[in-house]
Amino acid sequence: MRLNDEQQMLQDSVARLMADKGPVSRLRELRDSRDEKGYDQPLWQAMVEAGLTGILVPEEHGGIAFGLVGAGLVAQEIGRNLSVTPFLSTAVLGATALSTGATAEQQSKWLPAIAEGTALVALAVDEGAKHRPDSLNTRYEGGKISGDKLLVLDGHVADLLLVAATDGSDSALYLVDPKASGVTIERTIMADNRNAARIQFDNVEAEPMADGAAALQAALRAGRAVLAAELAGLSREVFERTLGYLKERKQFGRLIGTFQALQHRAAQLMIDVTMTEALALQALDACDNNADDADAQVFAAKGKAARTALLAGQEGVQMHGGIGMTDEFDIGFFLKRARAGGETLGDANFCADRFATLGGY
Amino acid sequence: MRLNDEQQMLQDSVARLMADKGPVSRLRELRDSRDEKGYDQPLWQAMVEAGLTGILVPEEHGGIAFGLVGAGLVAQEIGRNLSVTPFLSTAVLGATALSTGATAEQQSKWLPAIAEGTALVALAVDEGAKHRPDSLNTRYEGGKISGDKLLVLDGHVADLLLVAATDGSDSALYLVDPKASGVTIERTIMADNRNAARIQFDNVEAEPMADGAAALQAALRAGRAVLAAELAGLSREVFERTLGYLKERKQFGRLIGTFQALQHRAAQLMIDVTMTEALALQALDACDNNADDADAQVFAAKGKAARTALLAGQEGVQMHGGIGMTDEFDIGFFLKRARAGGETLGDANFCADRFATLGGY
Amino acid sequence: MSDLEQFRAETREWLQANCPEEMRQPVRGPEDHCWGGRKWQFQSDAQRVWMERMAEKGWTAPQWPQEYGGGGLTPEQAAILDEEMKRINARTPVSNFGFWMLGPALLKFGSDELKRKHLPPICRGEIRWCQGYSEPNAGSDLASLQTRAEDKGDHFLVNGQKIWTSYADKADWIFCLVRTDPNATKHNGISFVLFDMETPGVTTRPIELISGESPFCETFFDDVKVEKDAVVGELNRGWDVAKYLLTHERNNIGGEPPGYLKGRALGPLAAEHVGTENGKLADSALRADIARLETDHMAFRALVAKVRAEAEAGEGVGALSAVLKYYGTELNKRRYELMMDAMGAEGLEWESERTQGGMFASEWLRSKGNSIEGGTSEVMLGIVSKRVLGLPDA
Amino acid sequence: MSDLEQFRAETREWLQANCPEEMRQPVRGPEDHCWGGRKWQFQSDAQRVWMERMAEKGWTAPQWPQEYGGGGLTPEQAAILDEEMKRINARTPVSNFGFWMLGPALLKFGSDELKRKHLPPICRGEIRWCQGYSEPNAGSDLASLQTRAEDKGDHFLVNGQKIWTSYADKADWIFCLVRTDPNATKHNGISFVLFDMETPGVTTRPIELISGESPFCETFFDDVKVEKDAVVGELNRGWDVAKYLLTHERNNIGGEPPGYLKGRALGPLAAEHVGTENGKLADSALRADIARLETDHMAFRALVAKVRAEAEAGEGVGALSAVLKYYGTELNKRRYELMMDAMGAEGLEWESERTQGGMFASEWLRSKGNSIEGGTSEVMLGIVSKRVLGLPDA
Repeated sequence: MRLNDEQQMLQDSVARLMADKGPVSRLRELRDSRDEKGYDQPLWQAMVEAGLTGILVPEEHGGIAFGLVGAGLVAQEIGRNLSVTPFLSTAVLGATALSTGATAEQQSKWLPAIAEGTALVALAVDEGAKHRPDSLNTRYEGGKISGDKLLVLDGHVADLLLVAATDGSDSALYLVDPKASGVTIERTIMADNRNAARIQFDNVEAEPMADGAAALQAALRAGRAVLAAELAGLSREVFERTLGYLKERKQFGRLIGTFQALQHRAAQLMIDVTMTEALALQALDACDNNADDADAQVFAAKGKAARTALLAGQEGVQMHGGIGMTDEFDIGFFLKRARAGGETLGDANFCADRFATLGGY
Repeated sequence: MRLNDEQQMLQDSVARLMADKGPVSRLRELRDSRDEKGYDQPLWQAMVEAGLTGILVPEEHGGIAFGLVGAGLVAQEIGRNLSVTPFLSTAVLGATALSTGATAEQQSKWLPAIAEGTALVALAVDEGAKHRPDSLNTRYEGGKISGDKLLVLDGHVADLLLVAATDGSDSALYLVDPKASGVTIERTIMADNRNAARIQFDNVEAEPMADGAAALQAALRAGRAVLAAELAGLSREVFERTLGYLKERKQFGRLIGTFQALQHRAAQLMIDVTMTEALALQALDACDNNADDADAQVFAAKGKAARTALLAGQEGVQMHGGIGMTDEFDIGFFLKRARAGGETLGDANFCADRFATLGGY
Repeated sequence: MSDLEQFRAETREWLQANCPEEMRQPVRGPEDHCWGGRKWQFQSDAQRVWMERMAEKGWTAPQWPQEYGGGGLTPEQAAILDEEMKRINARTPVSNFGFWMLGPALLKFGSDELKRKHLPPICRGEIRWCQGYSEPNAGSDLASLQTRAEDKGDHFLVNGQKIWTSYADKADWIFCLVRTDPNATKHNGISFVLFDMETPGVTTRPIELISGESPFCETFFDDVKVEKDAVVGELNRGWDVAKYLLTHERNNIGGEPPGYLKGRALGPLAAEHVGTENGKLADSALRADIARLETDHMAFRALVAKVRAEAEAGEGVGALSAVLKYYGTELNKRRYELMMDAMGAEGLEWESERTQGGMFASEWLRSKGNSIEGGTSEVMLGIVSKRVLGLPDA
Repeated sequence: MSDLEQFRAETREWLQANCPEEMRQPVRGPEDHCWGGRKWQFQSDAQRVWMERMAEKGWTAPQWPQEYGGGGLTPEQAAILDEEMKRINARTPVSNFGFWMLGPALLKFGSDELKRKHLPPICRGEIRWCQGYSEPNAGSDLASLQTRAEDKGDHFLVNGQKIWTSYADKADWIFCLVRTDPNATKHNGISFVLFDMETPGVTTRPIELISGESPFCETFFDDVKVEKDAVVGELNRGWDVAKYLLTHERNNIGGEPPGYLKGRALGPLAAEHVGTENGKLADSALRADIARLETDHMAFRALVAKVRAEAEAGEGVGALSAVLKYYGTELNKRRYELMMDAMGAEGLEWESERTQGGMFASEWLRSKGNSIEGGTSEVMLGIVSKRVLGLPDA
């Protein structure tokens, strides 16, 4: 697919915004200052003003309803800059879940708040080392939820928790107030310096959705597709920084970019990055159009993006040599995010497994 | 492990023998003449005279009992020259099975015949596309065997068939006369121009061994270990021929061996080949010493050898360019054998599966 | 009804009326392809009739100008014709290197005279062309070719040897790179010339491949007389034509496997051979490998679609064609390796009816040539690193 | 009883009597290692006692000559000591770059005077050494180093900057490559010199790695006075010493993972995190990847064993050390990637007690440096292609 004019304009303006207000140096500042919120509040405010928090919120709730391709374009630039925002948790996972499955009342309460930037939302799905959304131990029974969650992105700052639980037959999302009695939240800082949380629910009051099962599935699919775009953007950035280094670093009296073995590896990396970008956009578009193979495309895109981002991070560090190993230099941040983003909502193996099942083998 | 003097002498003499009497050109001759037996009879005779057919036959039965390391050294040279002999089927699989599990009477009848070169033996295990020795459909009941086999190496020229069958509880080997009533043999020529056969057994008289289950397991293990050595030898030969070509072929006004991308790939291939050789010998030695981890070593060796040989074949053809694609040139024979040998007695995935199971995961 | 809708309706009607039933059957293999040419033996009357009827409409080369025997269709119309043909499974009426390679070269570089002479017989399926590029000592380094065309006043005298001339033994004419100025630097002094394969001094010999097929030949030129006006484009500027065609050729690679795997999904095929457990391939490593391959293939298709969309928007493909050539062929090789993994012993039988004479192994072996012919993977990566990434030479 | 048997018996008895119980506990992490040196703070009395007792026997450097403070053991005796120590889990009493690097260099290239001066304090754990090789603009291309040592008659004056000086902030002395002849060609004119890190003009600053650790430093020399007799080997021939040590260093890489994975099998570890189905890892792709890795690792170990056996038989290792360095570090990187795959979210927690402050991610990140430090993988492959395969330069 190619971007239409509107999408192209969005991409250009988001690219400027992220480079201006959310560059990698902000991630470093937040880390070094041990920021309590753990996300870039001025940037988030700027995104609110630009309407980006409402990119998936329907217009009747104050959003701009730009579709997943739009959200993916934002995510690409987030990936390029490693901008630290609750965009994925709130504007993608939260908005998708609520607009898909919430009751009219729930929507009216929360969707405008997301668009206006007055509420942060966090999705609590994972319970163990790996993403296994189909075998949940968290139970919903008689209006109450009990269970332990981890990797709840932005969970310690959220105003609303969407908790995946099973009522014995279906897995669905339930609304939980983070301040409700029985909720214990522990902020966990991950290797990529992003926020996640471990949250325990001990017989906590929870509100069902109109269709919480659909909400869960839609949020996961949207999240994976948008993450694919973020990782594609990250990969592109690492590739370009590395290519630049190949053109400027001298060793053995010549630019290291003249070494054929590195040239071929750089070319192979560029190809992987370019394919990943194309696939991510195509998968987002397939979701927007509810294409028959949208699920397969999303699993392919997320899996491919996870592998490409990791490869880019690995090659990026290796080709930078010693300097790439230092914390002072930025490339390591990308490697860390590549792995954390690759893991989130299902790693490459998880995606391959689902992709194969959809393919009938 | 390092070779002792005796083993070193064996290797040297076998290397001379195979290069003299069993070079790749003989494989081509046999193929082009559509030889009925499909193996190199003069070479086999020379191997009989050198005692190699009895390399795994106990001395009391006229063999030289050189152990699996010895058999592996022979196989390495077979791999380097693509020599076409029933060494694997008869001297390795047949001799191991019989000396492990046959009755004294069966041993006295067949083992000297193997050593003297008067009998060829073929092992019939596989029944479908893939090697699955633990789920056999061939049945042994009331002294009779029924079932369909394929990939029976040298099956159409064998004087004795060792047939793997289940009696409902155990899988074991049984002796069957290829001329017995109910046996239908179809010679199948494989992509590597070796002989295999499809054999149907329709209620055929079969003779049990003393311990046919142990015989089957021992034969499979020995066969895999020896095949690993053959594929290591093949890989070494492909690597050396390719390295030679890199040092002689000019393109763009320079030797192609000066291109760094090819240099690095050649170095990586050499490393894989060298490791494969070391692992194959170590696994053979582990079998000879009945080491605790001999099974794991054999699965590792066969799996690694299958992958290395295929990589060598692929890189060999690619680095030779167009000429490598022609039948006139020998490199393609190695690629074909790499795949066929890799498939025989369990491919790399089969070996990895077993290796993982032995490792407890 | 818009013009295009009307064109579609008429095309559908015409195809319905004119495409013989037999030509609407799926192609079973290379033997069903109609190559055309003087030596061509039609497989059936239907094949001949279909070719002739399409040629008459100019639809054997739908987008070539009508004055040269083509259909004069716009890209949109050509796309509709293609869709309508696919709708009824209509086979390609005729095709060979004249359509794929020489035609585009002549349309871009040829004189009006050359176009008038050569394009109509191609469109009518009367002349089958082959390509004379590679030489034994000029493989990847194509421009180092040695075949010489000496200027003898009213003609050239061509001497030398070509290799990898596809189906040269079956072709009528050859388009050929020859050195017309031995003193010029490597990429200069090459011309792109055309001559009849029946010209005295031309001999050709098929090369057997490791796959058992012989689609290529060695071709020898011994004092072959070639007319002076048989040069396409400028004298000594043949490299421009060759480069254009190489890029054009690479654009045609869409990464879809040919032969047995065409239109067949690898996963379900593997399930037939390897078996399943709880609905998943019994060989779990193979399952992971196939899923990774198919994921990469989906990514590749997304890239191809993007490049095509950009090309249609006039952004040009350029060096990206090297990306497609490289990745498409490597993907294809991986696919055949996994096919062989899946088929095991059954894929390895060489001389048996079950495998149609070793079709599986043969296609697997043939795929190894994909990353060599038309520019090796190494050359493609070199082009990418220089022309796309802008990495400097040593 | 043979001499060796007797040696074994005596060694066993001595270790039993002298190795404190606390020093027989498995090492939990780098914090348990005894580095020695002037600034060293012993973790416990046991650590100090164990070091002193072993030093007294000369067994901190078992094979070094007794006259220089070593144990004077034969290789066979040293192997027995090693076995006996392993038998009771005895920890290494003390170790640092003095043992690993400077000692071997002095023994091969040093004057008797230098050996007498420097080896005994190393053996006694009194002086901790660091290595000054790399410079900001001389990474893989080590020989292009710029740090200058100017001949001032009775001393050198050293100016310049080193990077990747391991634990320079904790070391007492440095062995250092400096340029003593700026007019010589690149590999000539370099000398291998020794000086005290407390010499005026030496400053050092730790570098934080992406893993969060700071094992390396930047070290600056500003008019540092170095004695003329502090040169190891010949003046301007320091490259010979450096090359010898680089090869020596690479030999020490056996491909066994350090840290958390040391002695831990990846498969069962993955099973704990990922779970199993029918006794097999629930993530079948991961299972295949781990089996392939462990297969390669077994092959690598077989190669290491073979190289060691050949080295013991006097056949020399030479350029094969580049093979071991390359493959061992790449294997290690693959292993950590799979560990992270297996541990998923649990491996990614950075600031938590559960992960001991992000130990898993930290070790994963640290492993990326393995293929850079001590010669990059690319440099290793270059050495292999040139010196083992004999491939020519462009």
